[in-house]
Amino acid sequence: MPNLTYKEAIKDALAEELRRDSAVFIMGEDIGLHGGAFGLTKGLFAEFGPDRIKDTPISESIIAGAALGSALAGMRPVVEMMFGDFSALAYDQIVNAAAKARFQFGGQCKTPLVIRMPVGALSWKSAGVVHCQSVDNWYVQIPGLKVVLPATPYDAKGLLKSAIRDDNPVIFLEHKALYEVAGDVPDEDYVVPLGVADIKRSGDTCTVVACGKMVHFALEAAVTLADEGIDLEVIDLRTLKPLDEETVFNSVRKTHRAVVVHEGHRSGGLAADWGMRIYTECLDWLDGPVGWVAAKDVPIPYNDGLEKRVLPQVADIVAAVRKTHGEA
Amino acid sequence: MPNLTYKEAIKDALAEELRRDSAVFIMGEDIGLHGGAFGLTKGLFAEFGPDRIKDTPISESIIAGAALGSALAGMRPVVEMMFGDFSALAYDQIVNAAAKARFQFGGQCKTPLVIRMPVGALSWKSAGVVHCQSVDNWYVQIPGLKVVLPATPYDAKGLLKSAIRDDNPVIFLEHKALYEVAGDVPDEDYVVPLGVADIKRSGDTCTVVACGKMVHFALEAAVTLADEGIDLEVIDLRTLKPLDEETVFNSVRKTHRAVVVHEGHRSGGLAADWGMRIYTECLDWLDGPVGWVAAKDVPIPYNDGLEKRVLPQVADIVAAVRKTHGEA
Amino acid sequence: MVDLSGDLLLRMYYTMWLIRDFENKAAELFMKGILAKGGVHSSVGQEAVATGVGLALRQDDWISSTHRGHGHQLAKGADPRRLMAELLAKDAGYCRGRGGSMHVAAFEVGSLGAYAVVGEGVPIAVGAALAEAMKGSDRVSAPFLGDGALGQGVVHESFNLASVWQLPVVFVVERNGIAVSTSCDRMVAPSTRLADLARAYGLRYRGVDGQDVVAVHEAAREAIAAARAGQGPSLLDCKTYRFEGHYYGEPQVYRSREETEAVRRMHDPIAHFETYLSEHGAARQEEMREIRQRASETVEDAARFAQASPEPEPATYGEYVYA
Amino acid sequence: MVDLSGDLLLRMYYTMWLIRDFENKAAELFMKGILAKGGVHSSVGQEAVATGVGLALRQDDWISSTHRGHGHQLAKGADPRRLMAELLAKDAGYCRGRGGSMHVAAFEVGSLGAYAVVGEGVPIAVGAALAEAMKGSDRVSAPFLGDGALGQGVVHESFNLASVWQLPVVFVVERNGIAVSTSCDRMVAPSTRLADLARAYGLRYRGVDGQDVVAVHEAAREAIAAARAGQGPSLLDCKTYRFEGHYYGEPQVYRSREETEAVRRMHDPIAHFETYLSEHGAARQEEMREIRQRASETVEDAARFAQASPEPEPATYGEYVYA
Ligand SMILES: Cc1ncc(C[n+]2csc(CCOP(=O)(O)OP(=O)(O)O)c2C)c(N)n1
Ligand SMILES: Cc1ncc(C[n+]2csc(CCOP(=O)(O)OP(=O)(O)O)c2C)c(N)n1
Ligand SMILES: [Mg+2]
Ligand SMILES: [Mg+2]
Repeated sequence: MPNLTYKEAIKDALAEELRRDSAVFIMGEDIGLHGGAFGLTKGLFAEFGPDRIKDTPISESIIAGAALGSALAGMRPVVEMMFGDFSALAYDQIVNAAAKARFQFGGQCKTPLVIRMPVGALSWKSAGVVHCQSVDNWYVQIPGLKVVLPATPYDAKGLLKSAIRDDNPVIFLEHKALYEVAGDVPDEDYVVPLGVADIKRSGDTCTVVACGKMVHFALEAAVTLADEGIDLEVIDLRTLKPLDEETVFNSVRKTHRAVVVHEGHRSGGLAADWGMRIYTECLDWLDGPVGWVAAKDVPIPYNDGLEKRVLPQVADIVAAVRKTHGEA
Repeated sequence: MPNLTYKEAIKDALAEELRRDSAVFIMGEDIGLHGGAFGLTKGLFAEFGPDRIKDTPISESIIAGAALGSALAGMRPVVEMMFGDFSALAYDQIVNAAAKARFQFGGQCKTPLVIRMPVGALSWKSAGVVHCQSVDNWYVQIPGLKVVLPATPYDAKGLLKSAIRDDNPVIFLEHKALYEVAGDVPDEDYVVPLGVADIKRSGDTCTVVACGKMVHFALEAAVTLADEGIDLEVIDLRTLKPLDEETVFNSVRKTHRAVVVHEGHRSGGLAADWGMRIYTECLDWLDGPVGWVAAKDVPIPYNDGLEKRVLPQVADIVAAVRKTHGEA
Repeated sequence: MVDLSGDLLLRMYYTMWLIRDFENKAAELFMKGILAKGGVHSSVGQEAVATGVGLALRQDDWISSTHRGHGHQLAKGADPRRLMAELLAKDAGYCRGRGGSMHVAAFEVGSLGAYAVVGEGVPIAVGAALAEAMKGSDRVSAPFLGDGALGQGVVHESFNLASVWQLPVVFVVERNGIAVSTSCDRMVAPSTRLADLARAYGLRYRGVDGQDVVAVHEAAREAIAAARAGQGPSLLDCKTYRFEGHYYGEPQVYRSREETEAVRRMHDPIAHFETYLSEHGAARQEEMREIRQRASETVEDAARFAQASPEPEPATYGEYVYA
Repeated sequence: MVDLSGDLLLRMYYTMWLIRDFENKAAELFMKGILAKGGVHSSVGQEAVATGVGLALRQDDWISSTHRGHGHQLAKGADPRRLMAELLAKDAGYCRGRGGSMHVAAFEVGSLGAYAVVGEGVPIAVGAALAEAMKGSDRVSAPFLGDGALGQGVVHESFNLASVWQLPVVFVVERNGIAVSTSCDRMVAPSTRLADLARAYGLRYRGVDGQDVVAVHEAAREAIAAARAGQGPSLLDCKTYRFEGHYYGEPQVYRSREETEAVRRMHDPIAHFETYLSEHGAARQEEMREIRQRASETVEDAARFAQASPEPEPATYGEYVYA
């Protein structure tokens, strides 16, 4: 199986879907010849040309709105937002228009629309407060949207294909810090279904629920903790909405312990949502409190020393897991 | 003490702050002679004139952005968004600019800015999917913002005065269904501090944590449940950020049971956040699972029969409380 | 000048009455508390814009509409029964009671829907035009927007995208001079300088008397033909008048009753068109009476149908969230 | 034509070199990995716009800036040490390392800050102008924006509000023809028709050669004087050139090296100004050399200062979230 980076896997998914279905096209800023801010569309312009790889003006709102309109009229647009943070400019079109269109029109239409957004912090090359946010819960809380965040090249490709083939608006988050991470990706056409979590590491003393970069941090924590006899089960949610609760609950019912980890801010964030679900469904199985690891309620600083204190680190996961075992 | 409606209390707070401080002004759509979509500024135009009660074009983004700019230059703007839902158009200015300004500039400036937004469903006169949302967690999850939602006329007036005097961006939510609710409001100048919850009903067998209209639903539920010997303690959070956790935790440590109730959608919503906090801090005090009452993950329908099924009702709170007592 | 067949003129006449009767019926139901749902915005006074544009479009062309959109839907060919049923939040409504007046769509006749958020439907119509251009069809897309909507940035973004991509869009500005209580002349600088704005964006511009259905229709035909021929987008600036308050029952503190009365008297698009029809010998009095009667009966039937229709089944609340 | 004192001309010359040296120093530190933080965008080639406008403003006037804003800050009088320290994310930086290049502000000299989100700073400057108008001061506000930013709806909303409220704003468009890799001429219809756009909004318009600091300055003085006198907002359309890639190290697949070289050769605002100074006998060669030397030393000093400065204390991460 070829070894590809997360970035290459995404690009391949785009290319294959563009080839497979003439209704698929991409629009976004500097995605043509330039290949996108992170190079995700590099080469696509040469193969598919300006009609299907559409450079846009810097107008996030019309980008999202026009994509939605084209979806209502039968196309399958894939939008690239240069940074997830900038989708704030398109928030109305995404949450008030796209998310609700099918519902408010009583099922008259479908909205096959994917909005790709790089999210999360880079640390080694930070760009500050509006280039590093985890915007997951700007969207998870909105009925009608699906939200995806892959952690590996395999999942990235398979999930993106599912997203493009889905008839709903899908917010497809890509973690910037994972773009260069490599992994095995099959040559054959495959999809990873939306709404199905994946156990990235099997273990039986504590479940860690995470997504994106935090999955890798959890796997690192697992290595540290293995020496202490703590055997982590790491669940990569992959799709943040609809959520695969069953995989989480089954794991917790097996391990009797859980830590929820999310890169977003603690208040109003997704870690709390996952934790509350675990408590609600698995209270009687739990042998300790659910650990809660999230970013502090502080904007993400430009300075990386400060940034490290704001965002969850491997050590925070390790500490939280220990605490579920009654250790200080 | 005069008996005022929530709406009158808000208007009085605006008028008194406009009189007290010449830096305070109001801007928004149709707030002048017309008096605002819900009549909240009626009469202010006559007293303060067009310079301080500023009608704007239908441009939510520049409204928020210009308010922010004026705050940075020394004014104390109060913005009226016609509906909370429309603040989606100003999302970038609010979450990427206003919320972060003081932080990103390393404390060089203050941002005394209030954005008032009517939120929530009316039921008896629904306006559908983009006029009824609880947008609380569009903002609670953003560091740098404060978020307030009063449930009574007394709190509305006192909290709005605090918000206007605060040097941070405050999202001041007003529940449309409460505008005509009356209550005692002192004549004298008073404030209700931000960040302090209020026990709206003392009780000792179960704590209900709520805000806005749900406080009233919880109080109704308390009447029903009293007959069953269940004595609810109803906590009105009043400020959703920063959250007064201590009042909640102290209550739960006393009652040993809790139900969290929020009008927003279940996924990624604030009820989960509150529930997770209670579990995290009070696990050993709990005699039963924390009840979780929230809107379904469905947009708010125009038809009110459907709407009732989507939004939390008194009966849902009653049922959740009974469940914390081990009853089906 | 385009040639307007007698049949077309009569269809215009019918459509204008259909819209007016529909609006007045909705007002009546609203006042009686039968249509006690949400804000309902009357387009009475603006019938010529909806009609002139609507009848210039093919059924497979697209429109997007606004909070004041009943006329747009009817002129595009929507079923009055299903439209009225939607206003009454009934299961037989176009949106099965989920959307209501401000969110009604009729995809079967090319309506991408009304959008309650001011300006929100404009980019969506641009997107539909993009889709048609990409598919190589000759369908065009006509977003309706108020002059207040010119305050929304996304409308400007829409003008730009339609222009630089040369999309088959006809932007129809219903310039009634007002937004709720606010004078657009005073609060929306470009609303009275739309020719300059169009020039800045490279949009074809036509300013017309929006009370003159024939003028609107001719300008729309021209703009639509250009769009269909791949000659790019146009902006149609239709000066019109809102006869009623912003919504049914809105008190109108910002204008006097006399002012409103004068507007109704001087700028009635139907009266204007009746004169035209007589002067051009296009319809006899009796014919007009019959058409008017037919419109009125259609609306009565729609109201009866809608009132008799059942509410959506509460248990179905979760439908249509996802496809 | 305004009268430019010799002293002012020399300050302009100094400021242009200060900006250029500062940018090149930042590039050097960036390439060495010392300034290994975030995207840093060089304004080399655009010095005349920042300088011409900056020196026309009073210190208590406001500016808001963009991702390409070092020049704006310097021309407004910001301390090069604290600016460079901010680029290096140091505690002595204007924002104590929290903001960085794309979020640097200098309130002490009237900078409301750089805003990394394209167009985001424009409404904020309009708001500052509103504040000054309400306070009855005579301060004006000058938002800088790129031509790409004309794609953002909020910029259009800003034009409108400044116009209908007649606020003391001077919109300064740095029309370098490009946005990252994208030609604004092709992608932003109004960017080449700004006079029409200004007319649509009722903004006073002046188009100038942005490589000619004297022309920029004169136009800015006029616009600022009008704003200060309560005569409302202006749009300054400054045709300029971006000499470097979008950010340091950006590969520039969209233009050839020859093209860039030609632009540098033909449109260098400093070379242009040197000719002007000589021709007008405003500065001797030696004087110019001295000034240049002083600018260079200031930048070296700033770089040394910034590099020697400590990082912010990690434990202070929670500061400044709330006032
Ligand atoms: C973004 C947004 N802001 C405010 C409103 C409230 N509102 C509904 S209609 C309207 C006026 C619209 O004016 P215009 O576009 O001229 O249309 P008209 O009512 O004249 O048909 C306003 C402010 C809204 N629906 N959406
Ligand atoms: C809203 C938003 N979209 C995209 C970006 C990424 N971006 C940064 S600078 C830039 C180009 C801006 O072009 P222009 O306004 O012409 O300024 P210039 O770079 O030419 O100085 C883009 C697209 C951004 N920062 N903000
Ligand atoms: Mg109007
Ligand atoms: Mg540019």
